[in-house]
Order: sequence, then C-alpha cells, then structure tokens
Amino acid sequence: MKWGIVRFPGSNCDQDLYHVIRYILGQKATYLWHKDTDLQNCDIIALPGGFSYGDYLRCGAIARFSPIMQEVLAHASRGGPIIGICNGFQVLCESQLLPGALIRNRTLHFVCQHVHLLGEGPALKQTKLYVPIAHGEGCYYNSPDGLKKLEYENQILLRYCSPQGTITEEDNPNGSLNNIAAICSPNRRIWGMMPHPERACEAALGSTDGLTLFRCFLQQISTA
Amino acid sequence: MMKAKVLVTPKQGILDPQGVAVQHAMSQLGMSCVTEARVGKVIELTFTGENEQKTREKLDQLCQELLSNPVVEDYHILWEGKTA
Amino acid sequence: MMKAKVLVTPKQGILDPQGVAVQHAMSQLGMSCVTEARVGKVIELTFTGENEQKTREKLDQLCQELLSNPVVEDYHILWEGKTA
Amino acid sequence: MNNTLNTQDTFTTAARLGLTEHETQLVLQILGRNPTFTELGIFSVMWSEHCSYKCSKPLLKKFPTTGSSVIIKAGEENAGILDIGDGWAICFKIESHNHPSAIEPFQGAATGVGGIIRDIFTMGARPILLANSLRFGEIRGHNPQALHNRRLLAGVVAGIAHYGNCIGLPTVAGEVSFDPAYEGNPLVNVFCLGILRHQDIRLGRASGPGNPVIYVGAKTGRDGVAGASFASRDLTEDSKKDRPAVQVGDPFTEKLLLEACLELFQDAEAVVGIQDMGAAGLTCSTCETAARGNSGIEIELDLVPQRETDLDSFSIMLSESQERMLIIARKGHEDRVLNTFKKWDLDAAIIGTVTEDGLMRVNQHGTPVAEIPARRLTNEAPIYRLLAQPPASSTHIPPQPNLNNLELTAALGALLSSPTIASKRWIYRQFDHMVRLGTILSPGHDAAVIRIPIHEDSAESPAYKYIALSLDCNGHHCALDPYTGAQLAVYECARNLACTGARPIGLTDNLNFGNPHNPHVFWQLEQATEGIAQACIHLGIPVTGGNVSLYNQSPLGPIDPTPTVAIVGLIDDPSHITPSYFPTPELDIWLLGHPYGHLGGSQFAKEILGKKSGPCPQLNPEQELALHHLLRQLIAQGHIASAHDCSEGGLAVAIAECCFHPLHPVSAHCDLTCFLNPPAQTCSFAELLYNEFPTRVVISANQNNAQKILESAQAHHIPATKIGRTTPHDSPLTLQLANHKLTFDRAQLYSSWATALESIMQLQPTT
Ligand SMILES: Nc1ncnc2c1ncn2[C@@H]1O[C@H](COP(=O)(O)OP(=O)(O)O)[C@@H](O)[C@H]1O
Ligand SMILES: [Mg+2]
Repeated sequence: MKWGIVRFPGSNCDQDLYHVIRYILGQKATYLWHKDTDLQNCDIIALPGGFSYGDYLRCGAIARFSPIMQEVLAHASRGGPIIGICNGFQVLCESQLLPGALIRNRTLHFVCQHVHLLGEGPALKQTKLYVPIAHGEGCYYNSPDGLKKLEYENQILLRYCSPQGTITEEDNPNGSLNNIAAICSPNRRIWGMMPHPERACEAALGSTDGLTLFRCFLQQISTA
Repeated sequence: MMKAKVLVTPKQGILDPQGVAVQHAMSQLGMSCVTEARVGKVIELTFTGENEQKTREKLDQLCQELLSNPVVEDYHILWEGKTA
Repeated sequence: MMKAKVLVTPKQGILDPQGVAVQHAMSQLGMSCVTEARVGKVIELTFTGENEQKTREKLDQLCQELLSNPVVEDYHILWEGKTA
Repeated sequence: MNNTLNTQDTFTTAARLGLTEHETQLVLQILGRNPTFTELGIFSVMWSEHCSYKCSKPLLKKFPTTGSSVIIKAGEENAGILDIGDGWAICFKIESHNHPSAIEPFQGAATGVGGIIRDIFTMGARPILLANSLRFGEIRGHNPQALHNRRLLAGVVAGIAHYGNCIGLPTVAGEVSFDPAYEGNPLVNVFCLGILRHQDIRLGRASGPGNPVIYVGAKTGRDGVAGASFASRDLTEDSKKDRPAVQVGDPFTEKLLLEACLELFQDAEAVVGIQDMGAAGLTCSTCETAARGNSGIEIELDLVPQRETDLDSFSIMLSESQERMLIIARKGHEDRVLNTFKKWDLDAAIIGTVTEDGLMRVNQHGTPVAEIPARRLTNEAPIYRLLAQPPASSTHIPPQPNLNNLELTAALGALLSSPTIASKRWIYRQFDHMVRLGTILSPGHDAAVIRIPIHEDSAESPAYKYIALSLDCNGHHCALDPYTGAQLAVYECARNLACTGARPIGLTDNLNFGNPHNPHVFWQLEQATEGIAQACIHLGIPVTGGNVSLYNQSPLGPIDPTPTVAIVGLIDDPSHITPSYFPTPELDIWLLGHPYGHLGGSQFAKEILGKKSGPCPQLNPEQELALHHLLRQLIAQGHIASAHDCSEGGLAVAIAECCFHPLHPVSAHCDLTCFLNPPAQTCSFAELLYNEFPTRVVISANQNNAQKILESAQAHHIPATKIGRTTPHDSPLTLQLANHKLTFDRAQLYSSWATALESIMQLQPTT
C-alpha cells in the first residue's frame, strides 16, 4: 500500500503520520502538496491534523477548495480509501465526503489529553482504545435524521467512553452528539476521526492502541 | 465600491456554548434581563466592480459554499449599497 | 421582549488574519472583486424587561467591558426594537 | 541630510521618545549633526533597555558562557547553540512578553510565542517544543481584581494555546504561580527549543557588499510601533492608550514562514545571513546584521510590503508587525529566495543591498531619512551603573509548634488546592503537548522529557536524542533573599532534571524585575544575577542566552524579583527516563536528603498563616550537587522507580503528589517518626511537613534495592531514610508522626488538587 499524505498550508501532523506509516506500519508514504493535482498513484489518501489555512473562518472550510481536494473527491468517487484525522476529519466533513459537522468544543477550550474510546461496527467491533485527542472544534454535530441514518447504516466507528467502556456524558470531552468520535462513509472506505491514532503507536509515547486502529482500517479497506 | 455584511449564526437548536457563556456572564454582570444570547460571525466585505446583480448572486453562492456551513449555520446578507 | 445584535469587529489598522484568509479564498473562488474582508463576531441578544433606556445604557457598558475588547475591537449595536 | 530637526526640537522630541539629555548628546556626537525624526526614533528603540541592556549588561557579564559543548555563545547571535553529539545541536531561549500581555493578554501572549519561535528558526534550527513561565495576582474570590486576574490567566493561556497549537509545536512544560506581588503586572515568559545539524547554523550577519537585502513574511502595519521602548517603561493607567495598535499574531503565516525558511536553508548557498524582526522590527534587524557583518546596509522603504497606505518612515522602521524576517541573500540567488516564499504564498521583496561604508542608510521615496553608523548604534549604547541598596530586613516566621492534628491535616488539603500548588492541568490541557511525537514525560512530571529524531529520511529505523527541560523560580524566596532565591531556582531546576535521570547542559534565564532606578530593585537584580552565575559555575553549565525584563511594576509597586531559569538536560539512555509518580503499590518510599527546616518563605506561611515572611530557606550547594549525582547514579543502576523533589508545599505535598498519577494512582503510608527525636534538630510537626528547604527528593524503589540505595547515598554523603510503603490507590494516605497519625482520603485529596484551578476558573464570567 502506498499512502499519500496531503500537506495543506498549516498542516502540522503530516510528519507524525509519515513517521508512523513509514517506521511503524512499514508501508510506503509520500507527501502530496495542496497545489498539486496528481495523487501520484497513492492507494490511500490521508488528511492529517493541523490547522489548514490557519483554520480561519471554519476548520477545514478553506482547505476543501484546494486543488488537490478535487483529485481526492475523484479518488473517493472511485471508491478509493481515505482517512482523515482531526483537521483531516473536519476537511472531510466540509467537503461532504462525510456527513455532519465539527463545531466548537462545549467547554470552549482546546483540549489535549488521552481519552478512552469504544469501537463499534464490523471493523472495530467492541474494541476498547486509549488514544489522545487535541482539538478546539471537535464537537460532532448532525441533524436528528442524519444521526439516525449514521446509526442505521452502522457508520459510527468510535465513541468516547469511560475507562470501563461505558458511554457516559461525563466522558464526552467536547460535547459530541451521542459521544461520537469517529465515523465512516456508507461504503466504509472513508474514515474520519477526531482522535490521533498516530500519537498512540509506540509504547514510549504512552499507548499503542493507535496501531490497532490503523490495522482495522487497513483490514476494512482490503475487504470492503 | 460596494459593501456588505454577512451574518453567520448557529442554526436554531444547535448547541451554542459561546452564547450560553455570554448570557451567563451578562447576567452575572447585572443584565439578568438577557434571556438568550447567540454568538456568530460577521464578515464585512468591500467590493469593487460594476455588475451589482452578478456580485449579489455570486456572494449568495459563496455564502452557502464557503462563508457558512449549512449543516450548522444560517446566513444573512446586509447590503449597504454603493458608497463614494 | 427586545432584541439587539452586537457587531464586534477588529479595529482599523489591527491585523485581521481571518479577514485576509477569507478575502484570499473568495478571490480564488471567483470573487476577485472583494478588495477587503474583515471578520468579527455577532452576538444576538434577546431581552425581557421594561426599562428600555436602562437596558440600552447597560448593554453599552457591557459591550465595552465584556462583549468587545476595546484594545483591539470596535463594536456597534443594532437595535431591533420591540417585537411581539 | 534633509529634514533634520533643529536643536531645540531634537531635545524635546528625544525626551518624548524616552532618550535622556546625555543620550541625545551622544546621538549628536555619533551623527556629527542634528538627527531626523526617524533617526531619533531609531536611537530611542535601539537604546531602550529591551534592546541595549544598558542597565543590566554589566551584571550579565558575570554569567559563565563557555563550555566544551558551546557552539554559539550567549549574546553573539539571536540565541546560543549547544552541541548534543553526533553532529547535532540544540538552540533554545526564553523571552518575556509581560507588558503586552498586561494590556491584551491573548494577543500579548500569542505574539510572545511567535517571537521566540522566530528567534530559534532564524538560527537555522527547526523549533520542536515550547514552554512557559507565568505569574499572576490572586485569582480566588469575587472581587474585581480577582476577576481581572482570572481574565488575564484565561487570556494568556488561550493566547499561548492559539499560537503554539496552530503552528504545531508541543508546549511540554511550564510553571505558574500566583501572588499579589504580580497584581497589575503579570509575567509571561515563553521558551522555545530547536534542533539543527552543526553545518546548518545560520547567522544574523549582513556581509558581502552588493548582496541583496530581502524582506519576507507578513506586511508591515502600524502594529506596536516602538514596542521595545514600551517594554522599557513602567506600566501606568495610561498604558492602554500608549499603544498605537496592538500586535496581532498570525500563527498560520508564521508556520508558512518557518517552513519556507527551513526549505530555503537546504540550499547552502542562497542565504548569507538572516534575522527575525522582533523588538524594534526593521530597525533592529538592519542595523544589527550590518554591525555583526562589519558592513553597511541600504534600504528603500517604498519597497517594503505594507498593509496600510500612508505609513511614514518612522512607523515603518519602528513597527513591530509580526511574522517578518530579513534575509541577506547571495547575489545571483535572489530568485531562489523569492520563489521559495512564493511557493508558500508569502510576500518577499528585495528592499536594499549590503554596502561597504558601515552606514545604515534608509531612504523613502528616493530621499534619505536616516543615515547612521550601524556599529556605533548597536555597540555604543550608553551603559549605566545604577545605585544598589539592600532593603531593611524582614520579619521572621515562628516555628508554629502548637498546631493540632486537625490543623495539620487541613493544611495539606488547603495547600494542595491553592492555585500555586494545585494541578496545572486546566492550563496544559489547553496546550497541544503531544504533537511531533516526542513527548515522553508530559506536563505533570518534574521535568518534561522529549525525544528528538536525528535520523535521515532514508534511514532503516529511527534514531533519537533524549532531552529534559524544566523551568523554575520562586519569587517569594527571591523577595526574601534574591541571591539565595536565584540560586535556589537554578538548583531546583537542575534537581528536577536529575529526578528524571537527566544531566543539565545549559541554562537560559529571564530576569523579571521592577524599575532598576529604584536602588532596592537594582540591588535585587545584582544579587539575583550573582546567584545565577555562582550556581551555573558550580553546576558547570553555561548560560546560553536570556532576556531582561525590567520596569515590571504597577502603581502598587515592583513585582517580586523573578529570575526565571530554564535548564535543558540530556538523557543518554532512554531506559533511564524516570517518572515523578509512584508507579505501583508495594514499593519502599525513601527520602533522600534531610527533612529539616523552618517555615520562612513557604506556601504554608503564606496560605495557612497568611504571612509572607522569611527567612529564605538555606542552601548547601555541595550537598545539592551530591544529591543530583546520587540520583543519576541510582537511576542509571536501575535502583529506583520514581523520583519527585520537594518544592512548594514541602515534604507533605511532595508525598501526596507522588500518589496522583492520573491513570494508575497509588496511595502511601509514611512514618516520619524517626525525624522527630534526632540529637541535633528540633523541628515542629508543621515545620517537618511543610518547610520548603531544598535538597531533598522522595523516591520509590523495590525493597530488594534497599541496601544499594543506602550504600550509594552514604558514598555521596546524602542521608537516605526509608519513610514508608506505597499502597493500593483506595487505601488511605497516612503520615505518622510518633503517636500522631494524619489520615487522608487519597481520592479526595487528589480531586481537590486536580480540580482546584478549574473550579476557580469557573468563576469566570466571560466568553
Ligand atoms: N504553564 C504551564 N504550561 C505547561 N505545563 C505546565 C505549566 N505550568 C505547570 N506545568 C506543568 O505542571 C507540572 C507541575 O509544575 P510545578 O508545580 O511548577 O512543578 P515543580 O514544582 O516540580 O517545578 C510540571 O510538569 C509543569 O511542566
Ligand atoms: Mg519538581
């Protein structure tokens, strides 16, 4: 698998993702410049975390219109796999590749900490994970109908939970509806998540649960 | 030269923690008569160019695509007409 | 019931990176006629209570102390008068 | 020169700009004629304390600056550089943004972060982490001051978070404390560290006549015109009106500027010199690069990218608009430079050339507006030797022998929930402290430990260096005795590093003091610099740079002297990295060092007794150093599981903090009886539990290691006493003192410590 990591001006988790793909997953990775219009035959497109275009106006709002995103849209329409992490998730929502929106955290503060997550759906099942988040606008919102559809189509991948794995309001770090932390497209090939799995792939950094997440993603896109 | 203000506000029913915080703070500071506060954005624009009709249409389009996110926000344009 | 909108915008001469980004994005999306964009906040308020004069005065005070930061921002109140 | 001022106007204008009569005479002498208005502006900012260190320079000379690992010394360039082996080096510095933050906390703090980052990447280094040191007045209570101080804290934290998070640098460490001494004049000191290969070092020099001078980054506006001289005055009620326009930080532009500069540096040829435009903006960057390069420089202001029309030459030269750099390119490589910045969507313009005549020549609309010998401007700033006078000595705190169990127990809870000691999680949770995948010990430990990648892209597997960082200063101690207080700061910082297994390699300091023309303040400055110098010499580490921030006072008077220090250390083997928290139950708890001391300068005195009085805790430097060696030895031999030093709140607070691991907490049973009946010491319970003497560390260790710990400690002449055992998290935390037993609900203590700051900040009625 060859990964293409899109670099928007203001992306800042691009090198972290590159490190993990290259040295921990042992796969090929290359950077894709936002002004380019060539995906360089990458199999998987990854939209990294950061503050694309300063996140001015709205997170991901301006990045959505960069030239490379036209190619990413085309890749998506061919059924190509995409993963968006944090700012990447925001870009995917703004681009309407994933439904809903990410708005300001309920606390109004940026929040950087490890969280407990509970997986669901065919890829993640009931997996419990411990992975960091770091965002100011990660409160997932969707209309009541939109939410119903997500649940019905099993598009919810992760929810914030307690250390024991129960979904409680107390363990919701940003106010996301139904504690939603990650979702996927109906064809399950586009994943978007606020947590940063790339920050949890080495024991030295406190958790290796991010690896589980990447492996589930790879598994999913090779089967679906 | 033309000017317009675009007001972008959270849709009714959407959690607006900033609004809640503002209302709370205002009541603490002696304005308990504020029953609701909603916080949005204002974008003040200055245009050059002739074709007013076209500018209006285009702005409306960009309001939907760029300046607001229809999933969570409403927008409203205040035109200020031509000046000098 | 009374309503007001408070528009809070960056002072003239103060750098407004958001505004620059918006103007840039708009011109890339076909509105190169936008010569300036400034991004600020709008706060929509709903009040109960009788004494209109007092409410107006108090709001003006809170605009300076809470809703805007006079060091970098200007504010402007749009009163919407009484409604139902 | 046209448009020079007449002599009368020269003196009145100079006075308005803050130049003394003597300084104005010097200006006339250097120029050999009357100055223009713009020239006077240039002299006034370059000769402000902020840029010229005219009051502090003689004191800074005492600092040791050399050492085998020093590549660039303090004061030579924008920041010093230290070798860390294998062809790699680090570059770090601390900088204050106190006054701007007092006026506009969010932007003041944000632009402080932006400024220090530019100081680092202008050296050719890639910035990899941030840290900060903050001081505020009292934040508890419903009075207007407390409310204001909460707003300052909220604004400063949000500002640092905004800039650091957006640019993608982890904020991995810091320190905050609260005291009425900072009422009206908060301190915001920010620190940045970067890494580079030896051959990638860039200098701020304009050499090679004919080489083009290129302006890159954001456009120039009226922002913070003459901010450096603003930083060199007392804050007054009028300060808010003082500012023509507050500087606004744009971290997005800085991120692009950073990436563009580092990309450009990959071309070894293109760049001759580079300097950030920080304090005194274009003025400082042009005259300093010329002076260092032994050249002249000539620029045309019409070519400077401007955000507003109608900017006069004074404003352009003195503007402190953010996110700008000055590059001296090699002739013929202009396009390389311009194209790189174009790729990153940044402004770049050739605004002048390097000349031979040593003059800083500034033109606007083709006519000269300033013509000043660059070296004389930078090197001949007047130096003042101010009057120093110690204040009358202060009162002493009695030993408090009569406190009962209840009072002693309540004190621990009260101290743990006081803002200075309480968990700072409310703060560091707002900072991205994990980006860049380097944070091994994150905020919450005695020092941050970071791994730095040093491998090539083509490498088979990653390779790292491990560095540790701590920042410290106890203003309370420094107010009682600035010499000892400053020493204590340095040793505490080094001790924090030793606790994580690191050995210190260099120090940067930020001297925050009041108005130096007050002889008591100048005396404090003199004493504190002496203290830092002696401690560094003793520890064998160089001072690699720093910052002086004077005039920190409000109408209420000067702040407590606050010589903040940051020390960087290295850890050779990652298996030596040691946490502060007790990791598991069933471990022995030891105290290294002796527990005795008086309550002078303690948080107990301040919080519980309501007295800010002395004397300052005493220090034995030899013992302190021996303790550090002992710690590193025990860690390297794998004998200890955790180490946490006793600082604010003393031994009792330190033991409690060790039980506060956020995910896997444990509890402890400690018996301090053995300390109660020694032959030579008499110490009340309160003193034993809460004194803040230095040179002690609480460690945990497997019981099998007891003998080895005792032997090593003996060899270093450090007392080592087994004081207890770690227990499961749900057992009570107990402190036994003979037949007195203080019992605490661990979870409850934890929660009062963990949530204190957050609950105080909820009293915050703002957006
Ligand atoms: N402003 C801040 N930013 C980031 N981390 C902070 C800040 N203030 C405190 N911390 C972190 O909280 C922990 C406790 O700080 P402090 O009480 O000053 O430690 P110590 O007394 O050991 O020097 C440290 O790990 C420190 O890095
Ligand atoms: Mg410590």
